[in-house]
Amino acid sequence: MLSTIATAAWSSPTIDYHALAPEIILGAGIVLLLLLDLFLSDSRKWMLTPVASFTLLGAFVPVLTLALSNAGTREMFDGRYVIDDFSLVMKGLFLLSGYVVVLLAADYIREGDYYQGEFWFLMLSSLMGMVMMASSRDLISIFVSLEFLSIPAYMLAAWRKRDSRSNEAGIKYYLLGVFASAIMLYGMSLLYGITNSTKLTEIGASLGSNLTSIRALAVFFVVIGFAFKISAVPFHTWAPDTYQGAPTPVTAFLSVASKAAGFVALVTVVYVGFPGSHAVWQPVFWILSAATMTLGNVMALKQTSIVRMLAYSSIAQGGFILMPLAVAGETGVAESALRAVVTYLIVYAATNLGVFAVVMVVARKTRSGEISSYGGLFSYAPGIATLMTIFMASLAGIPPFGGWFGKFAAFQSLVSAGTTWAYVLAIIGGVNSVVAFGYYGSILREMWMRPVPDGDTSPVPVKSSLAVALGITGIATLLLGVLPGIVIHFGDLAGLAGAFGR
Amino acid sequence: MFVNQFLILAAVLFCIGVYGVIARKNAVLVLMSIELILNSVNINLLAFSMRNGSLDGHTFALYIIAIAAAEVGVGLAMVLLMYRNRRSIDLDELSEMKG
Amino acid sequence: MFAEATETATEVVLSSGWFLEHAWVIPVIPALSFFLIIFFGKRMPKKGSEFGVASMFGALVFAGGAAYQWIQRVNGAPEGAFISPVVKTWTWWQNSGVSFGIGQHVDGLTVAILLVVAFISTLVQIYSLEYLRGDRRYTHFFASLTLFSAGMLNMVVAENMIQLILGWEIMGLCSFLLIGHWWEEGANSRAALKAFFTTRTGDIGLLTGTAILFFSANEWTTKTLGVSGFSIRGLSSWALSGDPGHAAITMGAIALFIAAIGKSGQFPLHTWLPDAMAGPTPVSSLLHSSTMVVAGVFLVARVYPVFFKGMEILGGSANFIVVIGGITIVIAALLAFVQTDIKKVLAYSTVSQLGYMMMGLGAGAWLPAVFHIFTHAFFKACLFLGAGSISHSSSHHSFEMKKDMGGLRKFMPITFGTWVISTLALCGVFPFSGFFSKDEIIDNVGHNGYNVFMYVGLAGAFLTAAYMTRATYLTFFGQPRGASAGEHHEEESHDSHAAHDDHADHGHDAHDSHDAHASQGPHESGWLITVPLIILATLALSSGFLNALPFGEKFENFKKWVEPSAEVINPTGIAYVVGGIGEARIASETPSEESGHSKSPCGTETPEQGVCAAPQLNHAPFKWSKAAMSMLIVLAGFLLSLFVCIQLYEKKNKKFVGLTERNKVLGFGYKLLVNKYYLDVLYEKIIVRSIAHPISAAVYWFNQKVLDGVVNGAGTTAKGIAGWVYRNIDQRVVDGAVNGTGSVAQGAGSALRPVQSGKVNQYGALLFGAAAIGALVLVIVNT
Amino acid sequence: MEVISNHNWALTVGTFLPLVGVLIMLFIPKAEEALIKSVAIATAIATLAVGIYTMVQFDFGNAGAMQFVAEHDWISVIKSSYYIGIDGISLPLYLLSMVITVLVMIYSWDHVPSPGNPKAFFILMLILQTGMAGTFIARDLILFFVFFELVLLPMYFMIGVWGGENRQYASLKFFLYTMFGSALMLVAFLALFFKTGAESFSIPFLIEEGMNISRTTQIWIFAGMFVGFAVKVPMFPFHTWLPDAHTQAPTQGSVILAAVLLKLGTYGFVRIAIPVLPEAAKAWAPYIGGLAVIGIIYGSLGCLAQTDMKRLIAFSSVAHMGFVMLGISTLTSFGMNAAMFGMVAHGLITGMLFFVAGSVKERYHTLEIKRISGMLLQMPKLGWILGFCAMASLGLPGLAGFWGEFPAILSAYQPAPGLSVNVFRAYMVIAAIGTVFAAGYLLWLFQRIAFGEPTAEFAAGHGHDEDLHDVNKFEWIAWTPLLIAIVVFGVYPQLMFKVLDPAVGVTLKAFGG
Repeated sequence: MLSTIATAAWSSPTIDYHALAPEIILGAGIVLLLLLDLFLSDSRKWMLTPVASFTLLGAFVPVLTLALSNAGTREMFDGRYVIDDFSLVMKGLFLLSGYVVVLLAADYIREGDYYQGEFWFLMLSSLMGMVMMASSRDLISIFVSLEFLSIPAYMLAAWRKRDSRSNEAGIKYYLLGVFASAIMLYGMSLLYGITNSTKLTEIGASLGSNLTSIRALAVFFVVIGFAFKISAVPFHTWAPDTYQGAPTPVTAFLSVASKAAGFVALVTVVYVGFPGSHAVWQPVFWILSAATMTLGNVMALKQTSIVRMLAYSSIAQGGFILMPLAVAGETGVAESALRAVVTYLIVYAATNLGVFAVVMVVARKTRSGEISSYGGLFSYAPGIATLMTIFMASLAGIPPFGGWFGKFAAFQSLVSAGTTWAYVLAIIGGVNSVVAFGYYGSILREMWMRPVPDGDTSPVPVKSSLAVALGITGIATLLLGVLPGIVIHFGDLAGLAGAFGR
Repeated sequence: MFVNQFLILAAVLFCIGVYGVIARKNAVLVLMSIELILNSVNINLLAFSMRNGSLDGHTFALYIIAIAAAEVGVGLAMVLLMYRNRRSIDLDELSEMKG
Repeated sequence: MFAEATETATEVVLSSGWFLEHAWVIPVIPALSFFLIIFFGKRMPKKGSEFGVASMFGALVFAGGAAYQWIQRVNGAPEGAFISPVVKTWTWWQNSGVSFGIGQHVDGLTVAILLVVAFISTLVQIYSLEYLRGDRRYTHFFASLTLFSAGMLNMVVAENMIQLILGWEIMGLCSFLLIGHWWEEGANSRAALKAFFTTRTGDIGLLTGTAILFFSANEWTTKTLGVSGFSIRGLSSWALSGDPGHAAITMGAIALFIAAIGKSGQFPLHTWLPDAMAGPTPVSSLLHSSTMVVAGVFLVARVYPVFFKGMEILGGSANFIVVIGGITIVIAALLAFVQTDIKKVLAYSTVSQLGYMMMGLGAGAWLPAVFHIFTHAFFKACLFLGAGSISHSSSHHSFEMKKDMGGLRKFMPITFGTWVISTLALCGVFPFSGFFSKDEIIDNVGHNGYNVFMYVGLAGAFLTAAYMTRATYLTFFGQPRGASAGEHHEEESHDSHAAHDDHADHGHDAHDSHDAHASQGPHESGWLITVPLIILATLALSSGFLNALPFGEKFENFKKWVEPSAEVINPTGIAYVVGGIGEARIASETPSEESGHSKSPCGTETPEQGVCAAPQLNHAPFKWSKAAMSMLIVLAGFLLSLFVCIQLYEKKNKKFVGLTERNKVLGFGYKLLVNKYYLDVLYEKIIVRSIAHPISAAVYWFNQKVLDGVVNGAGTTAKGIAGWVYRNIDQRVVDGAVNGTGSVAQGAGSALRPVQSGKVNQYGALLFGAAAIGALVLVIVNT
Repeated sequence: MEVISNHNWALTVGTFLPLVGVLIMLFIPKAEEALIKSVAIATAIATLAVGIYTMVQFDFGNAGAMQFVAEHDWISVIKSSYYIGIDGISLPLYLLSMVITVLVMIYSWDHVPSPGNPKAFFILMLILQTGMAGTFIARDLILFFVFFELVLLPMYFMIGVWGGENRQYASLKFFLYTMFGSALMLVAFLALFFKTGAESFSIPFLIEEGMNISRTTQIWIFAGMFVGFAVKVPMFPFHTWLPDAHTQAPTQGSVILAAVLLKLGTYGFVRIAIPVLPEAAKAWAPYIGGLAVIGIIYGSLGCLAQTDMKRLIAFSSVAHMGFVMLGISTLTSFGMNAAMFGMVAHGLITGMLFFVAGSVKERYHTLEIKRISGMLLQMPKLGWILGFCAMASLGLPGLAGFWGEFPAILSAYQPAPGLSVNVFRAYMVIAAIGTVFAAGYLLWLFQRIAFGEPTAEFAAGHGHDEDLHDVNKFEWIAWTPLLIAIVVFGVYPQLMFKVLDPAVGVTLKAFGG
């Protein structure tokens, strides 16, 4: 068998630097941060923040140029690393949400007495992993980028070293994450064994649509790995604890970016890797979706801490995003399902980041994470309260705020499948969207209809960076709701769905 | 060839690892159990790689080993942190947040 | 078929005139003045009453004009021919492409009733100027009164059912306002509520009936006459056209008749009427003479063909209408005996008279019934106003005959005189107006073969005479009692408005004037009251001669002018046709006076060509013998009652004392003397007590307890059910289900929280457990 | 459906003008209350002016046709476009919403309920206005849906913030009910979209295509819409949010809710559900009719059981909308006309009743029927207005209510071909009985509140005298138009039937209507 190695001719891979530009810029930024962190005196550590943010924006520029240069899909390493519209959109999403997270974190980090340098470093590395994930089309690269984005995330969660909760959050996230990826790896190993390849397209080709128990097992385990990332019930258990314990900006980061990354991986694997074996993953996604949104909503109803409630809410949202995947295998649905997922992710990112921005703004004043601390917010901070209202409405899917269109797209692809199961899931989704308002509404109720708990109605100070974050997310949410045409253009990508062409 | 024995071995290791993760309260032991799972994966990969006569398996295994090392590094660091904070590495004590 | 009809027809243009063409203005005048009163009344010197009186007078003039020109129209046409009504419509509303009109349908019946209504209303308003002077809601009163008349007038000119319903309901509303005029007292407003609610219950029939008839008739009427299925003319002709299916027309007629029962206080829905006496006396007089309660009768008379076919009148067997009418006559009349409130006596007498009208209509005696509406209006209005005059000037606003009246003939001669005349009219004594209408009804009922009901009618006549005598006696004869004797007694027996003007804005003068009355004792009322009385009494005496059969044909004007002939006419209905279709020529050649087999096919079989507007009816020839018989009956009732009254109220003190004393002290030899009184005792105890009291008391009990109970009970049970449904179904079940789901979700939340135990191992276990289960399932499925 | 599109800007302006006002108001400091109010009212009046211009330009001779039609791309990916237009059915409701908004705002000038904050209050009302108007002109299902939902939040806050004691429960209930309905409605829309070949959401197109869907499918799709609309109407048994919402809502909220929001549901039936899915409509009609008459009787019984004036009026809405739904369920243009008229009439009358209730509450600080009495003695004008509205509401001929009620009952005698005649005739009789109940509870209410002597606690000289003033300036301004409209439409209904009738005819093409 060594002969095989000997005979394997070496051909140096061609590298498309334009295509790799985002990763390169990001990498450079990471190194730069590391060095600056080493050499700058603490008094001038504040410079790290602008560096981080500009790195992200800088990395976003080539994404744009790539998008505008309609050279179609660029492949590297014989199709194991692909830059197509889909990956570009997702990269853009990651980078921008990363930028917003920087805005959220800026003051938080500067005021917390922890090392700024490593925070930015870790966050950017994690983003790096996500950006790579968007392009990976090979089990190995997917695995690598998954860990690349996860490991720094573990550390970010535990970033407040001396805070036992943060610590707990980190460890739980870490242990379960590793465990999940271990199971996923086992599945991958089986896949490799069956198909004798790690390249998704080849796997897809050789898997075909005929299933054996072992293939099903392999597919299932791989799916589980990502189901963990998107905290789908019953692999969600880490999420609430971690979100609650981790620093708020990190929570925002996890609940938006890393969830999105999980979905990207999932979609990639499913669309490119197992298009044929939808007999396995469709029911799996159906169950996951139903369970996720139901349990997420139901649990959220009982929460008193806003962050924890948001954790469950984001779990539930994950369930909604899963809905279209449960029918993606039906003929002709793949495209609209993909569109729905991407659309929903974009809308969700904008809204949820906005929510966390508000949470941070309010927390700065009330110094409390309890829902009750929002009492009477409208009476003394109408602006903030209105924004929060918009975000909550959007999460609840009420027109004309972004969320409704995300849900609409999801329902649309479900109904377009037209199967009984699809309708049933749609009904479940509908009922859940009503239940969801139970807790979103409870926040609205606090803000509008309840008295101020401690009678302190001094105006809420809003740091400039947070203000910018609020502005961006708020406008985005509104715009996406009123003119969803914009976002759908990004979501309208046939790139991956082509795998279903057969 | 004798792939199956390897696979069975791997499966056994996998199960042991899983058992460890679920049953052990000691953080370090849990870490080790996870390593066990990863190694079972490696065995799988190598076995398949041998059978299929392609190098991807080996490559994959190498990546896994490397990353596993990194993971364990982070993991141990966190456990250390935990020990600093609460003078214990019993996972059951990590239930401040629940519900 | 039009073609044939018209070519053989030689058309003669009927005379018409401005008033006739513009009869629709008559209801409009008071309607407008209603708004004038509402908006400007309070600012006017006479507090708005001038608008009311003026408008009613205007309406009267117009009605008079219309009546005159109608008579011209009739006289201008050959004998026995069909005089087409003057119909006008304007689009009122449209639906599914069809437009429905509002307008006027003027024929003999219309003008007759218009005239009466306008006339009585005018007098009542004049009367009220005095009667309600100083009332705190003087303006409101006149506003409602005017709108009320407007409603009735509109109903009378109505071209179609919807317009008729409009007037009908407006009357209902105003009756509510008027009866409850002194709403400070719960009793009054409850009475108002009861009146509205009872009539409204009848209206279920009106709505349903209209719906049934509309949809059954619309096609035919549109095709044949080019009018909608609401139109009066359309419905009448349709009913006789043979087009309607039996079920449809029967159901429609019954439904409509239920409405009539409610409005006209027929048994068993008459219970609201006596309570309606809670209103001011002018209101009672207007309601009960010519408007509200007559509406039901008018409805039946208006679309008579529908009932004629639907109820199979002249079908040989007794029908719904005639039965109800008969029962009502007797029931009401008996009730009148046990009343001590003079207005209630009159109220029941009204009910009983309405019974006559219904019975007449039910027995095919259309003309006498309508004529009775006409005459009854005058004498009944006169009686009510008389009662009002008494309470106003003598009994200090009490209507209690036994407590507060008696011997008033000396004090108020005019009132007394008019009262007596009207009473005689009511009793149907020759030659008072009642005789010519009521007797005709009875006569024709018998003539048309409803013998049983003829006797009912006679019995009614007997009772009428009796109770009226009793009332008259108690009021005007004997010794003054109570208030009439000038006593002041406790407030509650007062008529409400006196009690209430105390704290009224402009009520003080009024109050003084009342004290004045009381202090100076019983006296004749002012001219504003007496003049209307006199006028009405005159008419009560004379109006009968409009249709006085005994004096031969030239006295049968009312018949000539009002009764539509049963000609087969050109379907266009407007053009008047001489001859044309065979049967019709015969009919027009020999006037159909002498009763017997009908010569026009209308009503009996369906015309091959053309349409009928009215069924062929018979008319009983006048016979003095029959008249004499009924006269005797009336006389009997009168005398008997008088005798009893004297025994009861004049000599009652001596009676027992004398008897017992003589029994004790003297012996057997004085029995004859005793027997004299023994006869009294016999009469009283046996006859009066055993017949009048038990029966009528029983009926009264039945009335108060059962029927009243049903009406009131309906309300209470409805509320009971409502309460239960609301508490149990709405709040528990329906609402509970909703809130339930919410709590279920909440519960599930707390139930699931243990899953989130916070223990890493358990998380791990869950994670892998799920994975394992899933894997297992997949393996099993895929092998 | 033929289409006339000139002045096609009018509708867009009329719909979105309020939002411009909102933008302006956002920059006015909270303290400038008078300014805020005037700006808001000015906006509303301007909007109404546009609406009236629309009416003037409206081609009444052609009321059946879509007019002022405008169409632009919106969400091209899902084939949904910004497609608006107005016809005889929409016009009255479109105007009604504008008029009501103006009047409500004028009323609010000195009636801003606690906890004050007129800025937010007026802004919400303007947003509501946009949502309501938009719903009535939308010709695209998605657009319709967006507007339909747009009214939710403002009303939710109006009830929840400015409402009574139990406001939070009520507002949440209102919201959840409606949201549940609209979720299913959305699914139904989507199903419709795909069953008609996923080509367009435009209603006219769907009307052409809809009848090709297989019967069973239609029935299921209709079911989804039914829930969505029935909740809004509200029909028994989806009505329980209504009494709570009405009772707790501030006067302005109740008025808008009763006058316009309830109509969104019935309008949905008339505009979308029935014309698009004729087969299903036929299949559903008997059940809708049944629920309608149940609603009539049930609502009336509910009224009789109430001790709270406002709650009584709320329940009466259930009964009245029952008549409307009965008319619709006959699927005849006769009944449909009645229903449309009934909607507007109910809007005017019940809106007015809620105004009165609000003023009563403001004066007596209670709505407990048994605590109030003899209002006519203390506040004759208010009392008689209440009486007037009661009469109008119980369907007295000559007032607007009658023309919604009577023809609806009438139409039930002869439902569309294919529907069971006997069933509907039974409905007719029940409905007729319902009118008696209506008379019962309304007069009962009037008698106890207005008649009699004032109760001891409110009798003169018990400290309430300064509160118990009669109708004031703003109330007159706000109410007079409604009162006049009630009389005018009652006396000359042709004014509205003329507009409705042709449009209804077009709507019912599928039934040979």
